[in-house]
Amino acid sequence: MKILYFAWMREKVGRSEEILDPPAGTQTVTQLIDWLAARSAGHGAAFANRKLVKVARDQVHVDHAASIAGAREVAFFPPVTGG
Amino acid sequence: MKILYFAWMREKVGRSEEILDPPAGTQTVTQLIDWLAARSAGHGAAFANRKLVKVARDQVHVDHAASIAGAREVAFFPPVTGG
Amino acid sequence: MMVSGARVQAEPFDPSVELKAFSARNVKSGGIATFIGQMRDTSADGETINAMTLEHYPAMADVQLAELIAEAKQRWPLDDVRIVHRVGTLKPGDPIVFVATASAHREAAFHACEFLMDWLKTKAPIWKKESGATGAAWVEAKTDDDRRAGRWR
Amino acid sequence: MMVSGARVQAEPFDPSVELKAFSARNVKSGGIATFIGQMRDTSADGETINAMTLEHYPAMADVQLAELIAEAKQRWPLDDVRIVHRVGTLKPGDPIVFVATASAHREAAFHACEFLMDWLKTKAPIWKKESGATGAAWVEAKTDDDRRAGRWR
Repeated sequence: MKILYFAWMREKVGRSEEILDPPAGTQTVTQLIDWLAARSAGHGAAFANRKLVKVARDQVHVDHAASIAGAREVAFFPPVTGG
Repeated sequence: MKILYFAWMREKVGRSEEILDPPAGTQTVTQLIDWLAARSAGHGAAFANRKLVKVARDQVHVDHAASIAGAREVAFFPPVTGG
Repeated sequence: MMVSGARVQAEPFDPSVELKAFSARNVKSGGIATFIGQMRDTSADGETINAMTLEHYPAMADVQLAELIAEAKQRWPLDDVRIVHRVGTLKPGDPIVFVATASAHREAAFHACEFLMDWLKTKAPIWKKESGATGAAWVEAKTDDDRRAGRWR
Repeated sequence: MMVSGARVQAEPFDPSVELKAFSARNVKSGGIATFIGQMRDTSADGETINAMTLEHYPAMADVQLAELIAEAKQRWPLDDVRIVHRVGTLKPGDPIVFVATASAHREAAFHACEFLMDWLKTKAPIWKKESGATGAAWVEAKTDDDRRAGRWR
């Protein structure tokens, strides 16, 4: 599964993407975040305030309760500020 | 007093402006129209449907009941269609 | 003639040139809204139109446009306003009117631009005559334009 | 990349060139509304900003912008829509975004343009980082933008 990070989440994690294989039983976005947050201090900092973490599953906005079963790409980012 | 006509009112009257001296007692726009409408068949045609006649006294919109006392310029025209 | 940001002219104009000048004058504004009205090749009745002639009342147009811009600046926090309006004879596709507003706030820029267009349609002393295969006819005022302008009262 | 009228690009662009191309493609439309967002030289906190860097999520931006344009075309009778959005490093005064809508109806052109801007601000996966004398900071999302976007639901 490809994991992407943008803006200050990218900076805190220290990379823009990584290919990972979450453990069996990782079924929701929340469970994926639990697992990712424990990977490094940077990951922990990026996910420290989960209210600020927006998620896209295969380029579509989803909430933290959404399933990640079958997802090819999950992206994490702060609220958008374009336009 | 300068009288101006625009759009189809100009075409019906047959001129874009005329300098006229309305008779004493011509105090309102309505009275001015009464007098103008009798000047020629063209004037009569231009003022035939008075509901369509808009008026500006010295470049400011006024209604038919407005006074023309002291006016330098009175313009008659149909509803505007610019923009 | 130019009166405080408004210009009525018989010469053709290019909205992209107007926009370039307007943004160059307002580089510090966060947002610029513009509207361009173009001559359509069909009348409200669906007839094909070959040409349009716009007539205006110059002295009154200058007064009205200056007042209109002053009112927009009073209602919204605008950095700048520009109105260019064609008169004379136009062909289909020609720009008729260009309105631009600059503001730190995009909502102000949008709403002021829409307000200016609504009032140009209902207050500016300008009249359109369309020429088609069956002759020429003065365009009739739309009651829908009055309704739109009424929103701002 | 261009996806059905939308382009996100690292290269600078000139809104007046975009407008010229857009009106040339839409000479039969009665009205064109545009909005240009320009980089401001002060932050929301009033600090002087020297540069801004915009980052985006390309694959998702393409999907979102195509959906956004499709939704606008469904809501309003539009002849055409164009969105150009800068990414990369900008300096104050640089155009950030250009949105243009063409329609026979000026109300549709205006409202669709405003709708597109509101949704770009709240949905497009693009992030701004401002650099000033005291360092660089990611711009925080404005709740007011959410309120505006909420009007269209």
